[in-house]
Amino acid sequence: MSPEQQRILARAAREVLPGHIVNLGIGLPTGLFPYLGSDVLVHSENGVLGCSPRGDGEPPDYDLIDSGGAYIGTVPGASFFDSSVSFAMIRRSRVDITFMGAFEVDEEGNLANWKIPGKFSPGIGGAMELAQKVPRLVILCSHNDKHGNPKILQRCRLPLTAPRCVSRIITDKAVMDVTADGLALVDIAEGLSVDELREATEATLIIDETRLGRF
Amino acid sequence: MSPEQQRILARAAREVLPGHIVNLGIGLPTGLFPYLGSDVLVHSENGVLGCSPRGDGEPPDYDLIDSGGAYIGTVPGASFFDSSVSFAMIRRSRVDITFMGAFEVDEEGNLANWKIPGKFSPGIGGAMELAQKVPRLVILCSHNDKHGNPKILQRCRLPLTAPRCVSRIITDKAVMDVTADGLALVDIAEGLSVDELREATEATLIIDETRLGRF
Amino acid sequence: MTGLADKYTSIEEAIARIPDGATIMVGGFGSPGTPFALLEELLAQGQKDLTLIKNDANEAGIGIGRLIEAGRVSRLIASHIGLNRIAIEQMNTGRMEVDIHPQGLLAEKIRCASAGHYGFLTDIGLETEIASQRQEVECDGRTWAIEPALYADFALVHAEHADRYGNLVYRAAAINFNPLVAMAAKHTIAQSYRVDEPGSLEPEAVHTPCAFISALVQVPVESSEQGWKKHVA
Amino acid sequence: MTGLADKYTSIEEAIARIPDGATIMVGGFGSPGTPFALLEELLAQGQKDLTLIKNDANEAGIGIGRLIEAGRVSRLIASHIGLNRIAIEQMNTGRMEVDIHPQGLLAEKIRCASAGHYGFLTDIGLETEIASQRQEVECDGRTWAIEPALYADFALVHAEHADRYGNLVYRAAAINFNPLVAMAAKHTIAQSYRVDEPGSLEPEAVHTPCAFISALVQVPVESSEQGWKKHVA
Repeated sequence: MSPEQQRILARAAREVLPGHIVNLGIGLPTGLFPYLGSDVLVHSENGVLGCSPRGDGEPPDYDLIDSGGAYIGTVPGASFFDSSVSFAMIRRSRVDITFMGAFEVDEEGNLANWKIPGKFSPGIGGAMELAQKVPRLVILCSHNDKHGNPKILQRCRLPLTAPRCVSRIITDKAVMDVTADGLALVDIAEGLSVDELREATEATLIIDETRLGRF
Repeated sequence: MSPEQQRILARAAREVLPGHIVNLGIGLPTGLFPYLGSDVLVHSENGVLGCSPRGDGEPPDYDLIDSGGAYIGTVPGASFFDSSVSFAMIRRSRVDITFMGAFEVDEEGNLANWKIPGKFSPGIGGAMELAQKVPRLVILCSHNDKHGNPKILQRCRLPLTAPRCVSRIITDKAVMDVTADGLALVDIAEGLSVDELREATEATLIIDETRLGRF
Repeated sequence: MTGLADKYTSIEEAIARIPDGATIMVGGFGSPGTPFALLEELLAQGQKDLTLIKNDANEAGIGIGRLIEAGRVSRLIASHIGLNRIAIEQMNTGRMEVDIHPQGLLAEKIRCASAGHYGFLTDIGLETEIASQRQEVECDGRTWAIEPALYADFALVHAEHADRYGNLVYRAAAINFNPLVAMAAKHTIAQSYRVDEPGSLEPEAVHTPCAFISALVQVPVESSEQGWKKHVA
Repeated sequence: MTGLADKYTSIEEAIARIPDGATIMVGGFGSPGTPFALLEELLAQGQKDLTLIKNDANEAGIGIGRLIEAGRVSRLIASHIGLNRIAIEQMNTGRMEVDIHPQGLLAEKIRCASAGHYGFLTDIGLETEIASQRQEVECDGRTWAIEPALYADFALVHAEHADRYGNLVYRAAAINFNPLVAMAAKHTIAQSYRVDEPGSLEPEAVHTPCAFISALVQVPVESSEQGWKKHVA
């Protein structure tokens, strides 16, 4: 894992409060596991509440994976249930917070992370319902794609996962909140200037330099 | 229990085949319990598959009643489940046969057994869905009400439980099948003449005296 | 947000969250599964103008029957109230409004709320008296009745065994509507005869995962005795 | 109608009931809960032109992946097929028709069939690309998408433990879609590692009551090894 990713995860872990039920999307969000405290339960769409990472050297339980397909373990107080109950939990907002990756996020909090027409369309999975119904959706992604293009846009161009669903975006460069007025900068990465950040971002950022945190 | 009721029950028991899943309505149908073989499972709407009568002198299990409120027992292979699963069983016709009482039944197989406007309307319970969805609905009732009025009618006058739902009617006087042409007499009670039966019945009966059984 | 085990609380505190005018789902089919202790506390605390959603009205003198007799229930949504003559009397005199649904549709309307949908499309009850009360829609050339989901502010449920996070296991025919109402209401208050540490329940045997539970109280087995003894069967 | 325990049969006999052109729901989320032995028998017997309904396409070389590679699947209804490159290839070349639904809606569409309804009304996916494919209806001043139930001729499920009547208990994350498809299909064929006499399962712990099972076969634990070993994670 790169230092940038570790920075994102360390910052993201502060979003999770005691008693929270947390869903970790495939990819970077799954890396949050070791950062979480013990008084949270991790939900997985395939029907597990109370996921834990598999212990070092433990043999896999072949009946026990998370929604990304990784063999996992469980904590005391875990439960297993069918997929309809799992999504009842999601649709009735019993999952308090979810972390997801993104292809694109925009100033309105619209999210695109499931399809690139003509190039990538493996399916939707649980993303659409998690994005639409979990009260707090935090996006964890690189600020720019591998070609350096901004991922934080004025308006998403790819098919949406859900409209107006994102609460907060945490990238290697910044922490931003979706507000009624647009994207408000909360924290900026150590060593980065506000101008450099603006340069790397398509979306207009609302910036109050007197209240800016570093991470 | 009166000899007429015993006659109805003994005849009704012949409707149940090995492997059947059976639902017994409140009242007379519950009396079928001792007549059933061991290779059937009795379903109760409140969430039991595999009901048995409570053993003589056994203390009641306070968590275990049938849908009529009687304390019951269970057979090996029984299962307990929630009310939505119980009615999924009914609506998808996994319950093979159900027995119910009736206020009125008619030539089309319409059934009225839940409401007498202004006099009796305690609710619907599971009757509507059982009547509409169980493949074989057998009505067990007295042929006439306590004033001697016929209950087997040309057309039901009371609010329907379900239209065109009855397969067979077993009374103290006759066994009748609902057919495309109307009510066909199958069996007639010992000692009763066809004319006496016609007299006691409002519905027109299709009668082939050469093929009539006695019970 | 408080800790996972902090929902384990006193019965007074749990029931005090319910205001006048609340809509409350209640588990149980007849006596089994009825949360008698929670209902007694609700009676004692005095909340009024309640809308109750339960399969039945229990019987006169027990369970929600006692709330009805005390004049605290302005509306009851149920499937069958035939075992409670006082509920029938209040319905007939207009003292209490009563909405009756077929039992399986009542279960589905509650379950539909747990899934977060608006409603479902059914053919149950077409060509009967209940059809006239429902919006209909045409799909694939047939007519279907729209049954809206039933949502509620609170649910009261009875479990046999729980852990301190609020994972619940029910027993025998006391399951009935309990897992459904537990998932459908905004705040679910559970009573359990036994409450143990997390890890004491088989994860596959949990009927209601703790995510759906807002408050959990332990009650003595004797708290159900009143219901058992008066039950007519 | 045969006896209650007569559904316990051989895998050859159970799968031989499936004709060409059948619509088959398959339990499992990834490898856990996938009925590998039943799928191998289906591959061996040669039924073709199948419509499969499963959360995913397993992975290349295992489970329904093998039926897809053998050209036996003309249509797949799923939520995500990203772990099976051959399924994606067949989708892209048009060899296999693929319908994608959000995972929770897929689960609900299947559950809705188990309840015997036409469909349900949801707000999931409004204002997204999937909205254009759905009939909508106005209720209480808001727009809702109609999601029709998904029915099927057959379901194939994997259980950990069963009794001879076909009562099923699943294990851990192998529960997933199994109880849903088991109740939704017209004929459900179950495989189980362990099959015991009726009475050997706790009645409250049964996930799928035997009323929903048409055929039951016992399979060795080793029959899943192929899936386990090839699973990428």
